[in-house]
Amino acid sequence: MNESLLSVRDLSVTFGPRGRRVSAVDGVSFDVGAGETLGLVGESGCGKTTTGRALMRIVEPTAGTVTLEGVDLTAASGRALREQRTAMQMIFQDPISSLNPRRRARDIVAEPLDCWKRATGEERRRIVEELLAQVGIDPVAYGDRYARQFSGGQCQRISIARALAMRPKLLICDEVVSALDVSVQAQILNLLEDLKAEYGLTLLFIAHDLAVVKNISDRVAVMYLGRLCEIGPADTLYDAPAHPYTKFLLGAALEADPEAPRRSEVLEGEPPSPLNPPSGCRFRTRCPFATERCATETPELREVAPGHQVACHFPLTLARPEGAPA
Amino acid sequence: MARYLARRLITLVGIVIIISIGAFYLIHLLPGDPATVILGTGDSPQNRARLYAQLGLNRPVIEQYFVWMKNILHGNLGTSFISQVPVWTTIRAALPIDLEMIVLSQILSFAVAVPLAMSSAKRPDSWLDRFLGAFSFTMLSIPAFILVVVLVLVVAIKWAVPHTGVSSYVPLSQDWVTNLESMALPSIVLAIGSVTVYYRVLRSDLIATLQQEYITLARSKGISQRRILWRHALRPSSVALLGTAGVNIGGLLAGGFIVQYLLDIPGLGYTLVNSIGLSDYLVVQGIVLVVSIGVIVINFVFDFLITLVDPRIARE
Amino acid sequence: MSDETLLRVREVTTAFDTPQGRLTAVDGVSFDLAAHESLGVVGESGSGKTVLSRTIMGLQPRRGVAVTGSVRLNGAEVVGASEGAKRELWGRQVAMVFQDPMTSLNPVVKVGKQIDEVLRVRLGMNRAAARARAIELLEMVGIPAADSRYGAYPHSLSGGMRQRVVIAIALAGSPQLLLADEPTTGLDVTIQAQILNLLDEVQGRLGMSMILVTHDLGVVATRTSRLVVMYAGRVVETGTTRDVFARHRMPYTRALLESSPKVSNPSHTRLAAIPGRPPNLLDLPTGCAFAPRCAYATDRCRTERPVLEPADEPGHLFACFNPLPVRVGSPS
Amino acid sequence: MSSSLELSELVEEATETPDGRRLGVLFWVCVGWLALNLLAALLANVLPLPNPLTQNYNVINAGPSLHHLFGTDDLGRDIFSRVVFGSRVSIEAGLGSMVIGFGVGAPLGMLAAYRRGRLDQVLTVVMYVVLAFPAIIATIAILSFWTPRTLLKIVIVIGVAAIPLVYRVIRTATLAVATQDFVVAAKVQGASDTRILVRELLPNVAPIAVSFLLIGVATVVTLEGSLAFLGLSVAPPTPSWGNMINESRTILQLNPWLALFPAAAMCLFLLALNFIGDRLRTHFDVSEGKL
Repeated sequence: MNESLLSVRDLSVTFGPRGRRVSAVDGVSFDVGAGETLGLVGESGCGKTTTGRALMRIVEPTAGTVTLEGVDLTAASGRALREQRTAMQMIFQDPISSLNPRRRARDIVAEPLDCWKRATGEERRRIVEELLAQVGIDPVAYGDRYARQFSGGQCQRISIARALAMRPKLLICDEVVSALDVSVQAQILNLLEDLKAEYGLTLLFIAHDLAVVKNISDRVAVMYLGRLCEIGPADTLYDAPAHPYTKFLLGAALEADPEAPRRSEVLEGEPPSPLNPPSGCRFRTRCPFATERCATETPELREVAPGHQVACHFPLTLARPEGAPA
Repeated sequence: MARYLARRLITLVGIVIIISIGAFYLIHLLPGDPATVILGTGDSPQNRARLYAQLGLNRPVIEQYFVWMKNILHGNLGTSFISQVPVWTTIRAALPIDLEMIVLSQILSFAVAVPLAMSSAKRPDSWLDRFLGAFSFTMLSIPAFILVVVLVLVVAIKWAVPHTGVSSYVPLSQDWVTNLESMALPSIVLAIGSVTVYYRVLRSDLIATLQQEYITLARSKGISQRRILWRHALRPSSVALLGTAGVNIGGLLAGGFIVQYLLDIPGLGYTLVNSIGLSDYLVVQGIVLVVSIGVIVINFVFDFLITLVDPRIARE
Repeated sequence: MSDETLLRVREVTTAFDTPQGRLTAVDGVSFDLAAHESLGVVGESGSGKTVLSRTIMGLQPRRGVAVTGSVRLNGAEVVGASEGAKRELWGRQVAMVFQDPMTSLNPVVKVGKQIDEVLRVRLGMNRAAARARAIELLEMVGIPAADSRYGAYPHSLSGGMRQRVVIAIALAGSPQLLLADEPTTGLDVTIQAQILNLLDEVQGRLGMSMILVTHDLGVVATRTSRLVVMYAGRVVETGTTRDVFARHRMPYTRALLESSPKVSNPSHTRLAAIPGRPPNLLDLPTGCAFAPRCAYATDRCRTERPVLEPADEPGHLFACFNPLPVRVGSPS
Repeated sequence: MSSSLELSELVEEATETPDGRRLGVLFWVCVGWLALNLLAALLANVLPLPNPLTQNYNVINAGPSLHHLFGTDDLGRDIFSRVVFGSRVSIEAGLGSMVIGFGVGAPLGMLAAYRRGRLDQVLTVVMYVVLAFPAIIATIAILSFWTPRTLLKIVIVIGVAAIPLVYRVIRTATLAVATQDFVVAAKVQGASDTRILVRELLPNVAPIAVSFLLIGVATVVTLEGSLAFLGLSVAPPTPSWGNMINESRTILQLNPWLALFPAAAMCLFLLALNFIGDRLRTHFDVSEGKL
């Protein structure tokens, strides 16, 4: 792995009043190397979105540290915090609600520049037009349109342009393509890959769609009920999942191929309530391999292969005989 | 549900206490000596002495409040220094008239507004809907006092309907025919105001509800449109209606004075206006307190009705 | 028409009157559906797939809609039928599973009562029998503790559970045709798999026909025998699921297949994105609606509208002037 | 999604400007009428109108004529002039109290909805309690004993009573906007709270505020009229619509013009306010719902 740009240690977020406290994120740690894309995948309510927001401190973490290039982001406040935030940027799930409907595309993209008085007049105009052109929005024809006049895909492009205006080091993409049609989704994914190369970006790509996450990520982290289950290189993790949850998740993914085997192993039941999570391993209530130990002892992330960590007492890869097909 | 109600009940009590402080403290907010304000035209040395004894005006304000509160809890709102009648007696005579007026007008309003809103929502933009929309909008912009003036002119004078005065007012228990005759006009005036509001609120919510997916699902079961409207659409659409009705009925209790005053109905509002004219402070204070508490209780009742209609609300 | 044919759709066109003009959401769609068969209808937003499913049921809004053509369900014509006549079909012959389980259940009615309604109003059961049957249905769709869930309000159930309830409502009248409109779109992958398996299982068990409407080719790949691919309100390709996946001739079908990422592909596989955006139904081009986004479009495509013509395989049709050559092997 | 909702989506997808809906001719007629009223009230002193207080016993209870457009009252005063001057009381009371209500309630409502947390909790509880106190009764009680009565006092009492109502409406409206992603996006770019309130929230809340303000003015005009009936508004002989209608009651059959013109002026004024407010609300609500 490259030198890590972002380092997250024991990040926890809890919501709600006493007695009804929800532990949305519980002791999550990971690193993102400079120039790499980390995919964060999981089902709804697993805490992936909260993790992304806690990194930017839109949601205040209750514990843990977030370090970007050696600077502790959890310590800053006020103007310092606002200034630090510009090194990270975020793109959201709902492209329409991400843009203020009463502002023009041009001004939306210029907003970060105006905020920090980075550019004015001719320079501001040049930067904005360059950014818009780069994300595939013709600045001359569309620059003066209001946000509400754009389609979902176009809105997402404008959001990306806005996020790039401050030349951030890290881009957090939170379900950025899940509201889009397949054809538009592919356009945005390709655009992100291109911009990543051009700007030397580091990406944290949060999504529920396994195929999308694999497509864009170098490494993938899987979350379940507020905790990390497994983290590893995308191809290895998909070929040989070590955590039973990852295996079931992949088994449930639908392949657009009529010849694909119809996987019969379906994960039964539904995730338990985060209000009252199970003791020990949080997946144990639905895990067919769970034992006594899983209920009493919380599994920590440990390495099963170089760069591949899993939080399970009985990882699947170790249980298999050497050389078995993945 | 029980927890939600208990919480609401606690807030209710809290607000009543705060209101009682407000009603009590009103006198100290007004410029001038409280004794002069209270006695108004009934000023005399004896009255002054009695007032000081009754309220302990020379004692600290906080103590005065507790004396006052203690009296109220014993059903003693004081005795008017102008009419020499206990305030509670005056209020007890007037309150049933307000209640009757409100009950009559509300029965009438719901009976008219709900079917009208349904027929409008069934076919939005139909001629009926457009007509009702324009009509309700016009009625909404006519203040009650103008409506009363016009109605009195048309009904009471042109059609020679007996125009009962305060002196000829007969309680319901004595002679219900005469009573209803005199209550018809004020109830209709209040109902007209309520119908326009209820119709508009329910219509727009019904239209929104009828576009919901669960209505399409209900249709896809093959049940009749009538059943869909009454069983599936009305209940989820009536949350705002009930909220509005709670506020509106409270408003009728507090704002019915204009109709009562113009039509000579001796309810609370009429008494209030008269007492203001006589500067009978204790009666005004008593009515303010009773009406305030009434408004809060009505709101509480309607909040409760809303939780019955929509089980999701009590959960939040 | 063979007696095996349950549903016969011919030249169905659904147009809406909007303030901006006439919007043709479904344009001349024809297909047949045999008893016990499952058919997938695939398309992106604006392709008319949802409007088509509602037109088949006759469930469109009462005003501002013009439907022409013919939809025959078990011989009964749906297009132009009175609301009363359609009501006879709804619930008993055809039932629907809706897209969003969060909004398709009445929030103020207990879930048991919502199932009861079909049984009591349509099947004339008494209260006790309806209750017993409703609990049976809840068990059948895999709801644990069905007895106590009978009295639950929808808001206390998860999305997956609600969708099971919606399926139970649809099954209550033992329909012959089940229309599932994006039944798993808002659900998590593991729950999606559960619901799709459930639909599959009840369809087989009750011998129903099913139309599965979706934007996701993964949903229909292994669960339908035939496919209809729609674009801008028209059918652009149809055939057996295998033929459409492996031997598609219409460039849009290929684009749809290749633009969605696959779990089996290595990471950073470049996606074949379709340029442009889904068509504007109020302002469709004169020729092929896909022509502005198509790499193979010629002048003819831009002026003349292609009609469905047969491919080599039986039942496989496509609408394209410049069809793709048949590739050997599967597309992946 | 129901068919009709899906339809609106299709239409939106198909048309580049969903906001292209028109406000309609009637809307602009109402705006014009309102403008005319305001202008007349503003210029009443400059316009060639007879003095509204001058009594002329030669022409009492006269019907409309070229000389007296709306006729005269029982003291021979020109009704047209009194209607025009009387509008000042209504307009001043309506606008004045809304200036107080919005001046205090709107910023607090926006701040509470944006900041949330403790500030929001405290403010909302305080406003809830004030709101529970029936405003009409409180207004009457205070005005009846706070003598001598002036328009300023009426404006202050009604204005203060309006604060919690305005607070609640603005808070709800802001809340709907403040939870949108574009506000989070602004935060992420490092925008300051002031900048977010002014640049992102205000433009989206303002249309709702304006429509509510107009309906608020209409409510206050009605309330002021009611107060006049109780003798709690400005004292005669100063003309106000409420005073004029009240005075006319005793001689209604003798001179119906006396009631008709101020009543018509008031109703049309209210109708215009309500119509504009309502139209603006539906106009913006729809696009707000699509945010």
